[in-house]
Amino acid sequence: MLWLISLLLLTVMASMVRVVVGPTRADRLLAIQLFGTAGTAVLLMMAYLWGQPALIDAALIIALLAAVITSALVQFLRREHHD
Amino acid sequence: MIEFTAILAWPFLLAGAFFFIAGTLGVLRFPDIYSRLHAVTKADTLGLGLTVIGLGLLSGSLRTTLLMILVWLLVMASGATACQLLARYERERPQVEDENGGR
Amino acid sequence: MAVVDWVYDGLLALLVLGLAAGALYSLSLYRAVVFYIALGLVLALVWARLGAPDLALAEAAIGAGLTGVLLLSALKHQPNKARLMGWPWLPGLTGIAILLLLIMMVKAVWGLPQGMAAVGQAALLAVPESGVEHPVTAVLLNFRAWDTLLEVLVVLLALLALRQLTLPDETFPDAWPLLLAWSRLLAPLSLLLGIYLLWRGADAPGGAFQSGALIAAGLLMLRLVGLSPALPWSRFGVRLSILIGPTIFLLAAMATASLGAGWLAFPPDWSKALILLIEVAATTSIAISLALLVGSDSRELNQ
Amino acid sequence: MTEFQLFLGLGLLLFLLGVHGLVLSEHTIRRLIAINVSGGGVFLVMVSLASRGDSVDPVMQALVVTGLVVAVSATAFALRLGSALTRAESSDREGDH
Repeated sequence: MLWLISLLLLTVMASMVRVVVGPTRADRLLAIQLFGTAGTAVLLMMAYLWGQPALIDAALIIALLAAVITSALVQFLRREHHD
Repeated sequence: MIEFTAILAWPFLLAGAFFFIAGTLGVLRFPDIYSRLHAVTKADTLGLGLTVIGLGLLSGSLRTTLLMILVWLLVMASGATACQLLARYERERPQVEDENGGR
Repeated sequence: MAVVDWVYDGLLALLVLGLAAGALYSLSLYRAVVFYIALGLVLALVWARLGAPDLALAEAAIGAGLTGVLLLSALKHQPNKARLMGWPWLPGLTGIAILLLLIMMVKAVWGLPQGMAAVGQAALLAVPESGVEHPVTAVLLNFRAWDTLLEVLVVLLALLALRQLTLPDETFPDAWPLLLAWSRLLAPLSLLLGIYLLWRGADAPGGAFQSGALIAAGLLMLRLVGLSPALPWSRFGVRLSILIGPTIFLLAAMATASLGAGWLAFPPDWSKALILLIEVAATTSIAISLALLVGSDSRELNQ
Repeated sequence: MTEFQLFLGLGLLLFLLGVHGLVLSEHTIRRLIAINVSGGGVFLVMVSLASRGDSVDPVMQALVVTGLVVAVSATAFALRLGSALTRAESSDREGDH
């Protein structure tokens, strides 16, 4: 199980390249979405591995707030073009 | 019985990890933003779903499994919505700033 | 420790360092903010790794979520390319100073003995008398309730200080139908999850701060898409909900001081009810205050 | 070296990286990010010190939870102060012309 978690962390690390390279703002935000999904999976695995059910709640919060951040950012970016 | 579900669980977990890798490869290799959106929001969501099934089989507790399925539903909805929102933002964005540092 | 532990811890550490470097040294400000949000997410994983699920919850809600929205909202009026300090010798010089500091600090902490500090052990032993079962909640709202009271006051103070500034008028473009529908779903969900965390806080990780931050995120979401009206300071209900947390906390402190054993020393029979009351009031105040701190404009705070 | 020392060292490094970034940047948002990064380093040091024993020290955890809330309040206020300053400066400049 720990190897699987390490593998997921590795994919997260690889996708950091996309944040650096871009090229568009949406690309960088996409990386956050990916971080959120992979982070959720890692937390769920940790919750099982160490018998910590509270980490499932943390995964739930991360999933929720990744959604809030994406939506908020779209509004902020549109505001910039707006005026 | 428990051993049986454990054996059943591992293929799901491995398949989940495979889809996460596929999603990341897509993000790194696909040529434009729309296909990259596709890669993250579909492949990774599927990967999470398979992981949830695997962990649910391993844990064998109904409450935990239901909570994890809730997480998955939320990520699924969030992925689909984020994909649409970002794609629409990208389409409607004034294209001028592409060249001169509007990023 | 097995090899896999090292691989896994090492990957986490590398991720933290890489994301921190990205947040600090990226040339584009937007990129720096995105890196910072990702750093918050990974720190939540680190807290989970170190066995502190309360912190994982708090970091996910506050460190990554609210701070992220806050930094993104501030990007508007800023020039995008922010240059680093121009003096050529500065990076190297500070680098050397930092390295020396690192050596000194490592020397200071490396030899610390294993095992938990005496305060922590005492706190763990006293948990059954506190009225709640979860040690962190017991520390926050019983043993060191003073800290928490002052902390609620710090949030209030930040909000009062914000009122002294002239804030800009924020207008957002009309939200797309999909975004509207999504936030109609997301905001109640964050309220629900917030209440769930508050309720869990008595015997499992969770509690007033995490819950307040989540509810604040839901309020902000409604605000950004234009679904919720402004929360002006002039309205009585808004002021009441901001002040109710500190007020009830202070009243409890005064009541325990004059009737009981001393400031915020709860009598065991009452402690559960008192803690619950304080937590609900504090959550309300923290939620509204954080939402206003992160997303308010002149219509809300300047009038 | 144990895992506790690994994360302790990581926390120290993160704190000092933040300080380095703080010294080098002259932009309000960057400075705030730097302060928050070093804050994260401090929290990491505290939590790894708390996890020395068999279970995690609840007092340290409670301190870090309050620390997170204080950090976000202070950051919010500082950020608003910074953008108010930027606005005031730009309106001053417009007044000169």
